[in-house]
Amino acid sequence: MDLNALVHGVPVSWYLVLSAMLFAIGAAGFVLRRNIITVFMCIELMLNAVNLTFIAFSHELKSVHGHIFTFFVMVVAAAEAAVGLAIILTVFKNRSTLNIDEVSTLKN
Amino acid sequence: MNLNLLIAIPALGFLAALFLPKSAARLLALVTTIATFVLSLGLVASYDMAKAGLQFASDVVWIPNPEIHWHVAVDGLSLWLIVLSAFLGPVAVLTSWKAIADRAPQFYAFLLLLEAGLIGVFVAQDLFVYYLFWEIVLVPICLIIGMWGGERRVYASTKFFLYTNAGSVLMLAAIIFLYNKVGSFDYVTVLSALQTGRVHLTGYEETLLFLGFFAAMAIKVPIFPFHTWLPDAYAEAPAGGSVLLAAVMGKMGTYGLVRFCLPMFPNAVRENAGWIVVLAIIGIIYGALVAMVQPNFKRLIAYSSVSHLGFVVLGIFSCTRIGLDGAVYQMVAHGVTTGALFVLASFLFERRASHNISDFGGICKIAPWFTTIFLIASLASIGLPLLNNFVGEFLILQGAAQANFTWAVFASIGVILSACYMLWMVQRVFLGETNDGLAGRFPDLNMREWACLVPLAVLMVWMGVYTQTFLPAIGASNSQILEKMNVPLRVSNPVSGGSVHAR
Amino acid sequence: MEIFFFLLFAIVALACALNVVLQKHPISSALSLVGVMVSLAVLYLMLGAEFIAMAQVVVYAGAVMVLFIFVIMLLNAGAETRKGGSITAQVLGIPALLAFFAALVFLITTYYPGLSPVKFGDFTGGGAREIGMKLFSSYLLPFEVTSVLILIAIVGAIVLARKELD
Amino acid sequence: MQNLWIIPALPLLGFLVNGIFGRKMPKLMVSLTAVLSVVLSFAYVLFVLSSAKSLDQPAVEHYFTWIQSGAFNVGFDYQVDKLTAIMLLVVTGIGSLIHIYSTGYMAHEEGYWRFFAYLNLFMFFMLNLVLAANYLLVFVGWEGVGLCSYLLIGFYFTKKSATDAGNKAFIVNRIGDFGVALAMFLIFITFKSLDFHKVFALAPGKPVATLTAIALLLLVGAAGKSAQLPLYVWLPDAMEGPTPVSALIHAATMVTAGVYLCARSSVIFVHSPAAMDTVAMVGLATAVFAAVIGLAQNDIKKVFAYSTVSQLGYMFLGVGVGAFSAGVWHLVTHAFFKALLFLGAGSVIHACHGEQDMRQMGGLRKYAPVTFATLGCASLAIAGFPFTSGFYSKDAILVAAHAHAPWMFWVAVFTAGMTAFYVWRAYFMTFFGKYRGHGHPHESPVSMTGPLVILAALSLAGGFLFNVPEILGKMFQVEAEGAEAATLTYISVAFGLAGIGLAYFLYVVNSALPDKIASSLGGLYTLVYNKFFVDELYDVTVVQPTVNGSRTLLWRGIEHYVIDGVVRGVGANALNIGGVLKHLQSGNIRSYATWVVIGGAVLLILMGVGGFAFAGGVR
Repeated sequence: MDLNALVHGVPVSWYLVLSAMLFAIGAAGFVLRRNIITVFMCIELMLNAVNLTFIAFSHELKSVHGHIFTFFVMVVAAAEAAVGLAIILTVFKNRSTLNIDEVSTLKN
Repeated sequence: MNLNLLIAIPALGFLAALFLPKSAARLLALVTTIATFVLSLGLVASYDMAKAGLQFASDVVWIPNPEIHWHVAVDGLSLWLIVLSAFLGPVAVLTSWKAIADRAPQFYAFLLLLEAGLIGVFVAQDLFVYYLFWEIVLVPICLIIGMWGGERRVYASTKFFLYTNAGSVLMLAAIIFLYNKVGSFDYVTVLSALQTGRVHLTGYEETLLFLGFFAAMAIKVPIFPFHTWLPDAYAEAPAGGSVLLAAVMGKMGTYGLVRFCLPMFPNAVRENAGWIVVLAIIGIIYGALVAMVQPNFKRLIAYSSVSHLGFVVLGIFSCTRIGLDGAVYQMVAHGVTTGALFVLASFLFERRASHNISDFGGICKIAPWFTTIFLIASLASIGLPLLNNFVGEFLILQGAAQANFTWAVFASIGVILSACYMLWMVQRVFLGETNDGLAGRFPDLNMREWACLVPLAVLMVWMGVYTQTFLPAIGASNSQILEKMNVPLRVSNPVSGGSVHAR
Repeated sequence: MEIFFFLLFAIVALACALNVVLQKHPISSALSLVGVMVSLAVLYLMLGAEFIAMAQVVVYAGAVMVLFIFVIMLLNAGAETRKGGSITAQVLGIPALLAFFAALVFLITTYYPGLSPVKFGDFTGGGAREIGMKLFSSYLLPFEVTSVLILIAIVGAIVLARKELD
Repeated sequence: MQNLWIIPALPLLGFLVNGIFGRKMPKLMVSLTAVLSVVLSFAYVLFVLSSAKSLDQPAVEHYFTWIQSGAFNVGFDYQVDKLTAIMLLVVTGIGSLIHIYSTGYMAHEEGYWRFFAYLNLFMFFMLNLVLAANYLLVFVGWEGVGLCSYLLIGFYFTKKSATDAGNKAFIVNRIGDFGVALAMFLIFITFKSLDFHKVFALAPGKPVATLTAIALLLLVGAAGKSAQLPLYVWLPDAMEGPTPVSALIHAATMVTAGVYLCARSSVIFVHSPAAMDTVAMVGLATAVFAAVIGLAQNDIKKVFAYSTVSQLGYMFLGVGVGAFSAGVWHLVTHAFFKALLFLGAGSVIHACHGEQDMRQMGGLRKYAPVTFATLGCASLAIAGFPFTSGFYSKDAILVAAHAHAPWMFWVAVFTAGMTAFYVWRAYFMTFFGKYRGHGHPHESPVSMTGPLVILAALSLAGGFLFNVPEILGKMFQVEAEGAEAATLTYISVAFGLAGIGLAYFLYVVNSALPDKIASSLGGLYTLVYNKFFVDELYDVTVVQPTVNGSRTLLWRGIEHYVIDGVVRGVGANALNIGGVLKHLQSGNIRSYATWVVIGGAVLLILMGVGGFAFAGGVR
């Protein structure tokens, strides 16, 4: 890589790689963590990672559409957080646990 | 005459019956089915028996891409099957009149949907529409068996559904393949494309397509050894349901063989006729032998259907005009006979709550008319001359004898055996000393039951004596089908004789 | 200049993200997540997305995360328990993640190596004005639908949470 | 047009009226309907025959097309020629007498109306059989009479033995019908028609092998209907039916349908010497076999039943050696004297309050003189006493047999001696000695004795009144030329008289001797007494293997384990596959998530491998 080029700015692909890293970390959290709230936060993290991609491409394409998408993702994420947390409340009330492995009613 | 009306009336009845209370739904079902039947008689009246081709066609483009036509029409092949379905509608409703107590509106609704589907199958002239109805039929009958059937109803229903669907899927694949080749689902278009050589199928393709269709039909008919769903389904099906199931649904398969397999894949039919006929003959004899030892009379009738439908398949694959005429005639005749037998079986069940032969005996003494009608139906099933089945079976065997005399020899054994199992059953159920469990609770036929049975009995005699009502239309269509098969009226050497002048 | 800020906030974001995953206690995770979001807001800003950067701080870091913390507090959630588990997740989780990440990076570096560099001020179409114009013209219907969505979410959340009172 | 359809239509009408309304009608109405319909039919037959110009060439009357399919075209066609005329007279004439007789015999039976309805239906089918102008219509009558036979044998439907016998009759007949049906298929293939006149016109030119096949298949049918070896087993059992039924169906008319069919198809038979020989052999073997069994039976109806089988064998012998008209002649005279024998037997049974075992009878000549006298006439006729009806027809057959092969004559004449012996044995056991039964025997009413007297007259004089060979004339193309050998006549008469004499000696003069002879014969007697165990043999070799094989091997074995087993196996395996896959569906969110990640990774890798083609890179 031509380091001199970095003087002119950061390549967009770096943002993308960053986004990929954040997404992977979020996914890792989702897979490995047992606390339901942490898992939920990891989802938010992944959403943010994707948002970063949108914004990066928007910049690359010089278009505002990516921003709009990000906007919608945020709205949906907010709604989702509200409902999701309500569900977590209910689950906790019914089962007295936040351990995701103990919540497997889907099985039967 | 609008064929769409024939489908629409029971279909609308289906929707309406869902929202009605029990007795109203029952009445509605009766009125609807009778209306459909009257309409089908109108169809017969205005049908031109001398003409061979499709009549009353209504062909509109339903979905432009992929090209699917709402194409319905009727010819001599389907005419009587439509009338049969419409005729058995009221019979089925009347048969169920008392027997179905809970969730009755749904039952009658499904019955009507079934009738609409059956008529749809017989009038559809577009492969997609045909397949659509073919599958629609399956839904109500499986629900009818599964919800109102006998003890093992869920098993029977599931088995029936899965088994028939396994075959249907292969047919669907064949239909889609044909679409990709021809670019249309419209059967007339497909057929003319194949016939004029616009679309050429290699021998391999033709055989595979034929087998695809054949698999669906063979299971539906059913041809030995694909028959094991049948005894379960027939025996578990409730009153009324079993009538339509046994009398008409089995004919969907044989009808499909004549309608689609013969004209579209003549070479494959000729090449494969040998082993199919062998299966048919095995089915004839095997069905009869197994029927003979059934302790349950509904199963006995079910196995007898395996045997009788073997005759139909034999007639179809004899590829002779006489055999084909006989096969189509036998489809209708067997519908009437088996319909009557199942009606009677459910009346027996209503009175004794049992299907076991050993729970009956000596009914002749306490219910002579019941016995008389049952005997007539049994004799028709045996194939006594002047009753309906004889004509079909005789023509089938004559056609088979023309194609290959050995076939006729073995198939005729089935005729002997049919006498064995039916008469033995009649003896055990109706003759002898009256079974203790029956005394005092076995009334003779009441008005409703007479109303069910008399038309059936009359039809049995009519179809046996004056065949000219039915045969000309059947013959005209069949001669056209055989023309399409590009064979002279007789196949002397099925394999080499055919391939020379085909296409 | 850009490279400095980028690296700075990227590292902060990554570190915070790792912290989200690694912390045993949800409160720590939540606070780390706020860190991620703020860093990302800065990065958005660098990419010319002024409005989104603001929204990120206000909506995410402000509202959503506050909600999280409320719930954590409400449930008095402690460190996670180690009961039960998924063999699939334990055995296949890490390798699958690594494969996923590697494939992603490979794709990005292979197919987008030569994208234009980001310079602050290169792109100025991300202001509130431009976004507003878009939202209320071509994206009007989705926008309105999101309002309905949020309404539904509110109702749903209330209904779900109400059960607790019964 | 002679409106031949009226002949069968009348009994059909009688059947419908009695069948539908009979239950509610008084007995008198029922019997009036039944008897009148047949008598009127008889009258109409007489009218038709008297008004017919010539019966040499049958005039076919076409009513409507029955079955038409391509080249296959069969109409409802009737015709009358001389053969049909004779059959019509026999069927309606004897039928009328038996209907009248039945009004007396069945007077106290439950289901009186049912009986007459069946009897009328039988008349319809039988007339249909003899009037038919094509094979298919013959087949209608053929199966129809089988049906009526089934219904009437099982008339006492609460009795298991009766319904069993009915089933047996129908099913064995079905085996015969199988042959007829196959013969028809072959006829149609060969001649492109089933109409008699077309078939017979074309027959001479066809290959002998085909004609032989057709003839042999027809023989199978005839053997079934006419109770020839090996299908005779149903007829003795058929005696379970009421006695008038035995007289009408199982002696006079239906069982002779096989002979009629052979005579009708004579054109086919004469072109196939092999088939002719087979017919003769079957007939001869049956005649001997049944006569031997008849020697040792004690049930009066069984004796006559075996005698019927044996006499039918004679007819087949006649047909087989080419003397068709002699066969038909014997058919006619046999109808007279055998109907009489059965009706007489019925009268005897009536007199003895339903007893059928001859060992429980005896000395009835005092109590039932009319029966005694008339039955004597019949017994004389069947024994071939000179100038009785049986004498002429039997003689004609024997002469023809001698011309064909002398050894056949000797076997047949020996059988005639046996016939005379066992019939007269029955006669002596019934009417001579002391009454051994219970109750007081009595003579039957006039409605029963009247027909007996008429039939007795016919049995005595029927032979020269109806000289069938003369009437038939040149009907059959080839007639066996039997030399008018007086010697042969003397021999046969001598054998007949010897049989009567022996019976007289054994059962009147020295009635203790038969038992001694029986016990000294030991095993042989047991064998004959038990009818050579043929029923048991059939049961063990055919019936049991079929039923048990079907039940154990086919149904419980192949059906359940193999065919359905495969189906259920497929179903179970699908479940097993599902069982493996269902572990994926653990309900554990983290494991789901892992699968999502794995899926994503695979997708990305595929994208990489596929060169990101679908995204097309950036713009």
